[in-house]
Amino acid sequence: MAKSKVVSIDEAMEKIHSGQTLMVPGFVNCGVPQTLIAAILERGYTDLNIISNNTSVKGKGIGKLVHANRIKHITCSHIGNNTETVEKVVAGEINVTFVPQGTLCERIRAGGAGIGGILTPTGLGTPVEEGKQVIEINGKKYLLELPLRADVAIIHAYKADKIGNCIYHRTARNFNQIMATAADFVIVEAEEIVEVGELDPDIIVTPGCLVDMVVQARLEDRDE
Amino acid sequence: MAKSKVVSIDEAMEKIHSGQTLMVPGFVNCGVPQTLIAAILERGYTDLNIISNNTSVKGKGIGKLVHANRIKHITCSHIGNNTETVEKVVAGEINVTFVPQGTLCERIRAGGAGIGGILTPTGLGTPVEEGKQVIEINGKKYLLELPLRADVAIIHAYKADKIGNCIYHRTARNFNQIMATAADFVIVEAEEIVEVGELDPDIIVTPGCLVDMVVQARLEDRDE
Amino acid sequence: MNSREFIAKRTAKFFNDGDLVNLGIGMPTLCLNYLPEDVDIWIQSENGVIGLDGTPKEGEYADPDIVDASGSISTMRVGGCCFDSFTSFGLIRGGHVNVTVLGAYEVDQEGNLANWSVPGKTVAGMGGAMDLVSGAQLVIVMTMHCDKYGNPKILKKCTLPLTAVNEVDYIVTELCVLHHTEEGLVLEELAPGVTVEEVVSKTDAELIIPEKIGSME
Amino acid sequence: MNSREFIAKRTAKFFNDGDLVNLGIGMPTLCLNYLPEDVDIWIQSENGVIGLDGTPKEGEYADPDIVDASGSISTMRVGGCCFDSFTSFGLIRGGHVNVTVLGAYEVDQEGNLANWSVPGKTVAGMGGAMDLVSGAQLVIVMTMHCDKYGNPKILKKCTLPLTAVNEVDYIVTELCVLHHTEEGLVLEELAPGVTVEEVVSKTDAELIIPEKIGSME
Repeated sequence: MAKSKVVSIDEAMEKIHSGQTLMVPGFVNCGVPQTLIAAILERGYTDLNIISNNTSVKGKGIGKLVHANRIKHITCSHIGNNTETVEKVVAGEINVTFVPQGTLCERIRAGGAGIGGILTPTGLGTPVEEGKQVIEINGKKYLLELPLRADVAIIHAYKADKIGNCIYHRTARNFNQIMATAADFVIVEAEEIVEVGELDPDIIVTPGCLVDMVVQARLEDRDE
Repeated sequence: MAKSKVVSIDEAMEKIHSGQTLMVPGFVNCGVPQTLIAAILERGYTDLNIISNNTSVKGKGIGKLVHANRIKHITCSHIGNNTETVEKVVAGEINVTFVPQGTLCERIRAGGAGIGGILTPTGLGTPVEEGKQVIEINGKKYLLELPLRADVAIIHAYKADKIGNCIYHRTARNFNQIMATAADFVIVEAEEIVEVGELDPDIIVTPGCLVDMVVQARLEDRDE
Repeated sequence: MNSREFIAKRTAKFFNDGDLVNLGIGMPTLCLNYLPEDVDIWIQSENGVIGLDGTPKEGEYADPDIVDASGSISTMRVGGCCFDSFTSFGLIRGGHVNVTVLGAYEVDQEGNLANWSVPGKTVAGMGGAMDLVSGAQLVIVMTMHCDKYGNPKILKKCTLPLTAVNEVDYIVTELCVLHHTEEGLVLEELAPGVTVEEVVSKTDAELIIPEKIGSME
Repeated sequence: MNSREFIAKRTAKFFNDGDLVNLGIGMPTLCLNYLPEDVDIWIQSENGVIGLDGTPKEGEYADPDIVDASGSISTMRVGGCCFDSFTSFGLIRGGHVNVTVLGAYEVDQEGNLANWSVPGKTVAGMGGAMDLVSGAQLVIVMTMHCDKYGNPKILKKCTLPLTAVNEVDYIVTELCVLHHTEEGLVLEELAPGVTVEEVVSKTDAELIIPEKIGSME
């Protein structure tokens, strides 16, 4: 019988350290792993390198890490929804690397799928092109974009079974699935943890083999 | 209200012509669009360029097109399950280009997602490398693999709603989803056609926007 | 009808029945109020959804897991579906989105667009704009013809960091419709009461003036 | 226990509890009969499934939509899941498959494998073998030490078209276990009653013979 991957939040936090690179899903503040972020804050981890699409909104979700000065560098597509992130970036307190959102998706997926790089027209002739190799194929130019990986990915699932098979709810899926493929260690928080077998094999989005630990998400960590 | 895409098999067949490049999903003979293949045979279309993972087994599925000499060229990963395909390839009656299965997936998906090419270590130092650009990144070598597209993709769904949203059953999903993204025209045959709204938005695999026509799959076309 | 609404009404006429459309935040969403009769479109949002259907009505359940491109809670229509960001941008970059409508800081006669960065002023990031502009089949820029100081926004050459090169198809303003072709920017339509001279005087870009110019409605 | 079973039994000892394992068609599937106690593995098949569980038993429903890598109807265990081929090869190529076990036509001291093409004889195609060998964390080749004519299959250099370069980790035969390291092929274990001399005489590859050699069991 397959072993349960369900652990306490304390056990999960042993896998995170200051200075690590973390993948944190979420679009604005939807689909963000609120419980794991609260636990990271509580544990005092700092100097984090964050790979995320954005930084939620001021004081919420990933914005809590911004507010508490736990982030050294962010690789993301957008910070405009969080005025505090913008202030700290302008003040030089957080470094940021902007990546077009679709390219960010491709780079994370490449990191998780053993792809050495992908060619895209997105960003050609823009500041995104700087420092990158341009490859021409049949007269059409493309930027060569390289894979991204992280030490740990923290994931927010709607339901996870005890061996880590996950499903997501509506647009809360966003970056969760690809980030679960591209980190050395994957921690899932689930709104509901169910028995193995309760999820139809055809609707599982993240196979349990990608997941190392499952924790129960806490309702009190969820932003209103 | 959204318009129904459900048509007769005859209407769907108007979109196919001899000499076209067709994407045909299926792994051995699972997940193959049997009804659309039967209709193509009946219509007499020939000189087809097929992009498929393999050619089913002798006399079944894609093997019916092989048997009836309708195929000019196949791009696939494997023909070993169909002795008749092997014979015709050896006899020079069908041309074949072998692509590693994972690379085939990536190339089709690249064709459907606007990716100009992907870098993979698969095939390095093997006959697959011939004629391809080798790109070195941080001392590691990769093959540059280019996108594949087709004129028409014929898809087998478990259920489709009337506007083309599709779900698949178990391992019959295989190449269906990516092929539905990578052709100029997409025809779905569904075991069951349901009303719009009957499929949960979270479990839909192929969004209806990718699908041009939906036809009812016929039980009598299914290989036993 | 104010200028923004006038622009939205004209822009909505570009949509064909069944189109998958991505509308940028702000003015582009106004197009939904002016859909032509018999034109049913599907709204795609880059965060992974087809079939967004506006903010929840009073008393309707507001699901925090259904948000639009600005992160605001939205509803979905029957027949819509959800998927992950990777799939979403596969659709966008693969040319499966029929129309994308965006705002502009600047747009130029070469079809270049700048709408994400004003160095020294904002550091918002490009989000999905670069992907949308380089991936969608039809790229429509909706913008007031001049900025709030009266300076032209339609230029010979953009000065701000670009969103994409040579991707804009149409520019719709309160004065006119411009079509970016291989030959350059063609003045295709004029708003009622607007003259060619007025458009030319308020435009930095060189315009191609055809013999017959349509009327914006 | 015949030679094939003996090889399978030893190979199965490479599996750790919870491993995701891809077993090639034929001899590799025999490993399932020899799983160590307390080791529960998940079978991944490249056509898009985790949790394959053997052929349907008599009277059990045979679902034609659940097939294994040979296309034969199979069953799934509780907790397994299905996905498309693109996702499947993302798992394989992304290093998420812990172990892949395959047969060989030839394998050499540089860790090269040839198992898909014999020019002039077969034109089967490589299927997913190249992806599996270049992507999986641990690559184990199961093979009879010599071919049916008594010729060595473990060579200095493969002569057939390769499946992958420098990817093989272990070779398990009825005579021994060979470990491919940066230094070369190390003779790590001998089958009961087999001598170093016998292995060397039946092997074309150069072997590194350590002072202490384990016993295959």
